[in-house]
Amino acid sequence: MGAHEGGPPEGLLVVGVDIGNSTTEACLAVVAPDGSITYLGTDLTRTTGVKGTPDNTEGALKAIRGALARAGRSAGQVETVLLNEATPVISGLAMETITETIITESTMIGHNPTTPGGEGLGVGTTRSIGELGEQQPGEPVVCVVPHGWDFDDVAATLNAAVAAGVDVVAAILAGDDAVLVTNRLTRPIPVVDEVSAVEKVPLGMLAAVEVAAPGRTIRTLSNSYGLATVFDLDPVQTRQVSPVARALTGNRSAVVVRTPTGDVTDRRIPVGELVLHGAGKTLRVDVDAGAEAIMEVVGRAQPLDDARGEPGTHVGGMLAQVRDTMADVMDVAGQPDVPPSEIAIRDVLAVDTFVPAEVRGGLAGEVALENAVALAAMVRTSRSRMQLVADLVSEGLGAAAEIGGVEGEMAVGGALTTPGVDRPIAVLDLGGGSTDAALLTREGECTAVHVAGAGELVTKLIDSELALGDREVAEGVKWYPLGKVESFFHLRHEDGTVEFVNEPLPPHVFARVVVLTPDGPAPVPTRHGLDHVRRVRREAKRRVFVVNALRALRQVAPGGNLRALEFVVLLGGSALDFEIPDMIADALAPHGIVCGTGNVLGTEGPRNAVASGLVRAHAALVAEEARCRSS
Amino acid sequence: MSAQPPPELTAADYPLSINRPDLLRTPSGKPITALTMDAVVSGELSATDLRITPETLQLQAQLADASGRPQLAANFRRAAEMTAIPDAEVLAMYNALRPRASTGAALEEMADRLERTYSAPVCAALVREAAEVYGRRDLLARPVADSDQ
Amino acid sequence: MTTPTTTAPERTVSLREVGPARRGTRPDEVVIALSPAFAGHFTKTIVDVPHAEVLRQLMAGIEEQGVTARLVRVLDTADLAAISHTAARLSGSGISVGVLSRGTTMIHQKDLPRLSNLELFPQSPLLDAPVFRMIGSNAAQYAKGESPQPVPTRNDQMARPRWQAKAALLHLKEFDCIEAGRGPVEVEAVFGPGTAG
Amino acid sequence: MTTTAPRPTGAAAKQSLRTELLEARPVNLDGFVEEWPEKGLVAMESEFDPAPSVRVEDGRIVELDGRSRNDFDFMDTFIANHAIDVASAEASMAIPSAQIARMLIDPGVSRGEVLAVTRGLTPAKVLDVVKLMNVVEIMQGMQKMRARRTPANQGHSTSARDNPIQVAADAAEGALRGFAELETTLGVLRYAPLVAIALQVGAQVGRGGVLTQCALEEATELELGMRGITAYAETISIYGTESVFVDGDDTPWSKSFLAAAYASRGIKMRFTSGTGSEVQMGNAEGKSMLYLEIRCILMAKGAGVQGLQNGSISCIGVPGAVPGGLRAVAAENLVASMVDLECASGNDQSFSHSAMRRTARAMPQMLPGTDFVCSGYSSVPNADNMFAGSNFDTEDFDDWNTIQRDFQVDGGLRHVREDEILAARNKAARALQAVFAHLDLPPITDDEIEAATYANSSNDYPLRDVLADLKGAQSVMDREITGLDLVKGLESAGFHDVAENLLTVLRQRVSGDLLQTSAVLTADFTPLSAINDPNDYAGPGTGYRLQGERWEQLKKLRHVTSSTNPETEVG
Repeated sequence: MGAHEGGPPEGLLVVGVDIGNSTTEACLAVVAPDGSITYLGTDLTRTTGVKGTPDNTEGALKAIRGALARAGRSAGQVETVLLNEATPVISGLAMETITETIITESTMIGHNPTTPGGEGLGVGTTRSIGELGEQQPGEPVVCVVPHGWDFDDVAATLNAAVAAGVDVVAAILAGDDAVLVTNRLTRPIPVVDEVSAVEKVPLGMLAAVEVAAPGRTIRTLSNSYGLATVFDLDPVQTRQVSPVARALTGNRSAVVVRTPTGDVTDRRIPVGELVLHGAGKTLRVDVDAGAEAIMEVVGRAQPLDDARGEPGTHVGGMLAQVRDTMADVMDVAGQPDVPPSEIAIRDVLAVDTFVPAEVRGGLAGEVALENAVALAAMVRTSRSRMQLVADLVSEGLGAAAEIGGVEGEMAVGGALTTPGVDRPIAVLDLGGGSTDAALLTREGECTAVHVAGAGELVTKLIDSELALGDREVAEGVKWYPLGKVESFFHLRHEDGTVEFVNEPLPPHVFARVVVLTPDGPAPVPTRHGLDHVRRVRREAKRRVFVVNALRALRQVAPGGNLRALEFVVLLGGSALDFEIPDMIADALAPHGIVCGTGNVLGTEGPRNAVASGLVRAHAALVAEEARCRSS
Repeated sequence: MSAQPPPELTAADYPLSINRPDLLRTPSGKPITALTMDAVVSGELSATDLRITPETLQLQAQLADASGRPQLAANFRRAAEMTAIPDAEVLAMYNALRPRASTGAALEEMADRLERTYSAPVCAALVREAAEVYGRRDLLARPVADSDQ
Repeated sequence: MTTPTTTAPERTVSLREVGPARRGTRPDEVVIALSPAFAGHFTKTIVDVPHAEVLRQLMAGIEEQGVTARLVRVLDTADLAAISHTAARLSGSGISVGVLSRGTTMIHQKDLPRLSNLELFPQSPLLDAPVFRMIGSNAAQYAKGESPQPVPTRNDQMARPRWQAKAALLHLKEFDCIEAGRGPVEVEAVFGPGTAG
Repeated sequence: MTTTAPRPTGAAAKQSLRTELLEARPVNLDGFVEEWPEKGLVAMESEFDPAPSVRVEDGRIVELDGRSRNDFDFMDTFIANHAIDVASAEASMAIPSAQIARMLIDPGVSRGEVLAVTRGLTPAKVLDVVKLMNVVEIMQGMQKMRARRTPANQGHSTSARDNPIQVAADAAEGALRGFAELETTLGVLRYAPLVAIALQVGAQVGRGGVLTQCALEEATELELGMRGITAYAETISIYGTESVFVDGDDTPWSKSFLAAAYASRGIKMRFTSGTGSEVQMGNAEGKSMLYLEIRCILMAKGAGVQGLQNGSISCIGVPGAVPGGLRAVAAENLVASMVDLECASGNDQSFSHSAMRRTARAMPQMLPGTDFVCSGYSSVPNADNMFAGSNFDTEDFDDWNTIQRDFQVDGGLRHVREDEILAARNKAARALQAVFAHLDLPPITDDEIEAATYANSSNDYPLRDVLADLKGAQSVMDREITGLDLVKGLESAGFHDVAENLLTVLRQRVSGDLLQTSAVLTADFTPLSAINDPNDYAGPGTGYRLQGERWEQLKKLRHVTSSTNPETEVG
């Protein structure tokens, strides 16, 4: 890599150190008197403490020592350690569910059991199976079977009633017995089962039970006019039941009971206001208005000075906590307190999502996909403690340490070492908590922004939309491609290709949707198919990273015009993702932008940009001085 | 002091760490008294310094013999031989001794290797004895491994 | 609501041999394999769940999923893994459920090593009728290529003092019923009284 | 205490009120079975056990308990080749069993004199001897034959959530209360490196020199030991019949090789066996539980392993259900001691619903004293015990201490004042916090330290980020972290005393002193084993006596009314 073959390069040993939100990276190099650089090695470790605080010292020293050890150099030989000026960034996440589905008077059963029985539509009066014996022939009956009845007994009882002339047209069962019962009936009827709260089904009411053939969906009860026909409704009543029809759309089976005031409603839950200060204005928006409305208001309050949420709501709590955490980490003994006014929410990203939730008033654990808003927020302060970190590093290493440059500028400088790029160049650092952008114009001017929302928000969206309830699994879904284990000897990848294996796959992945981790397939505990999981994963990435890439680049682009950018280099952990770089590149392509994952120094991939940028900036100064001396 | 021939120990020498630290060395030849906190902090010690040496195991075998425990002493002598075998190979050899894991020839090969590569005749004898018993009790690997029926 | 007619007499079952067990060809079948003493020397599990009920619920779980159940009895071993694996290799779908007299149950698949399994329910004292139903249902779902959630296994630290010795005793008795050298036989379940009329 | 439903009461017959009351007693939730000697479902008195015999030709045992060498199974072969002293075998076997039994209880016969006889005995002869002894005689024998003079105890420190902070805090408390060894295991095995580190750090905070182990499959357990993250190993199982041994995928030779492997890395190790395991697995070959266990004990002896964990262990429900079962369990502990092995004597698994039976079960070990009275007293609540529950747990601490005081017996534990316990728990959590930070492992928060200080069970701790912890655990293995790294982390964070304690424990593996029979480390880091602390019991007034400073310690309880001022309590 260096020009000095055959002997140790001459010049001074410098280390660039980038303290990022999650990783600390070091770049070790020799800078010759003429400013030429020989790179000796890099290292990477986890950042200790919040970026920009004295706790960073430990991680910084570790990365420096790691790079020295790899290059076989000792701390005593180091001339200068160069640190980035990093502003502390803390991000937070919250989610508010903003809709709720309620069934009143046990009007409807629409939980879609996997194995209903029989086929067709049956309309009659609801009667308990225990009372069938007293039932007079003639009137059509929908039989309701409580818990504790054995399937053989149910079938025998129904057959006996039919034989006695009772017109049993359908049945509603508590247990998972529908196929078992219909297989034993002399006269086939539609049967809906697994109605866990069957004792709440109103008796003596007119009810309709519909079951479609396997692979089909119901036609009558999901159609408002079908309901009107079945229950003989007038136009006013038909209007009232239309939410019921909508709620049943797509089901293979359903029950509708006609009760005096039964209803299905989709209620909006007020979850309080978000108050945004910025651009000299104070704007308010209801969180339950949804992401689009929130982002529209955020846009009007740019640049954002601060945001607050309603106390007692998730969003309010999250915003307050992010602020408090920042205040805590900035509170260093012997240093002046940071005024609260400097600790403010500087960006908010709202994303529409949905949360599978049990329906209130449901009889069978019906689940509705309720609307929700996920919010990421970021607090940043201009007050950094990096000089303190530099002093501590200097003390710990026994070498001089200084602030060598500002993060964004250095990142751009490092990114410029990617083969094939030139000014104007923008970098996008895709991190865990925030997405950062910086632009270096042809003229050498640099601007940088941080926007809220990155990898952690993606994980949260995947976790809640797939109802995984397990962050580890959600992380796996985010990071690795999917597959379906079709036998012990083959699995189908998400692109449809089949891979055969020689060693049988482990039993716990048999027949499951899996993520293909480097350690082998790991099961995703979900009832959803591979395609659904894939869609959720890609949508989550799109809604966070593609949206944020555009948002951040617009903020640094001259005049907000993306066409003014030429090269965009992706950096950071999520730039290693197997699909995010392509998704961002696709979104930027229409603007005439070349976009790709960085390859810092031609070897480091999207890593080490800031650390090597620091070395480059330092070398430029050395070269400048050399020129001054010689002239 | 050079460690040959090993001294004749009696039960009164136990514990060696207290009564005879002069006899104890680490695999890199440091005296046990060199295992200090300062040495740890300065990075002079590596994990191998905390391993037991074959010489020390032979001393403990003497103590076991002196206190009437010949089987324990034999175990220590096998262990002394094994200090030379890398961790992974020790586990591999253990696995090879499981029932129906190795053919008679494979066990004989292992015994040879113990003798020739690691100068471990006592361990080799144990393996040969196992091979003989496994042969008699149908515990050698079968030519065609079919666990189906 | 009225209460169900729980006073129906307890169902019984006997197994009628219909010939040597054959390899199935239907991909929509699950083979249930019964141990030597199941519904013969013994009539109920370690916690007195009648074998008739174990079998009915396993079969019902399979039928409810639209899959067919076929029954075999394994005579030459009382080892659950061996019983289950034998059955898996007879099953047209490759899926089997093996059951010991004391209730211990396993779902197996033909391509797995014998000592492995898809789901194992080792704590026989904690298996009741609803669990057997779920086991049947899961086995059928595997046969259909679906991904059932594994049946939740339960644990009870105090099962040891109560059941460990009885389990050993039942195991020994089952061993006594082994007929060495006899291959698996196809059986038909003949259920006795109990169905309300 | 149990989720097991009460027995269904028969429908029809009318019962007396007293019977109803008796039916409701916890003891009736336990299971009991009749014997079936033909199948080995019998404790120790079976006509199907072989008669003792031995025949030596050309310095080789050619007949053992009625079987000639050609018919030996591998247990017979191994025992004949390695366990029995050929030179003295025929002479020892000629001594009538009753006389050997009397030697065991006769204070006038020293432990050494008994060992000179027992080293030549066959399994059937050993059985024949102990069959003559009632439980009081067995206890009397144990009092003399225990290898180490000073009795001790072992604790289990585990967490239902595998929470390392809990394990560290409970290990510190356990060490402070007196456990000389602490053992852990996992729910999620991948957590092992972090939990093993936590156990080691916590133990050295509570009392320097406590030895720790982490029960895992052989490869990982050995690796953690070799790295100095754990100090000893115990879960190396052996069985009394060839078929069950093979079912467990091992042989006496593979296990002997493994025993030497541990010693070659300077790691203390004992085997594990127990009555009931063979019949539980259906292959007792028609022999009594105790006969098969005696074969295990002699196999362990032959392998040259220094000690054995026995006392039925995880199969306690089997001997516990047959007549005379607990007498057999007491006898198996005695046999381990009378062939000169360290005995970690069970009492370590949930055994009974009845508190009275649980206590009684421990008396044959607690009263005479064994090398480790419990090979796992749960020093966490049983709900957190990942060994499926122990016979005693944290709720029983005060009862145990009171029984020690009542009988003036040393069961290895003591009452510790609340302030000392809180200080140790807090320090253990902080020390672990420092080690985690030093090793770049997922951070431990101050909230977690506060929780650890005052917690009872895993439910009292904030939830950990399991994903991050598991990644950290993997990195401990990948980065080849060793005990030395723990020492460095403790030292650099200012926990000098804890660092020194751990370094001293690590130094012990260079000396090999802990490899000798029944070795433990005292609070001043003296290795104490059967060599320098041999059991010298020779009747009343001799041997280990609970007296002096230790007795003063054990007189303390949570509440003792002061005799000088009865309005106050001493403590």
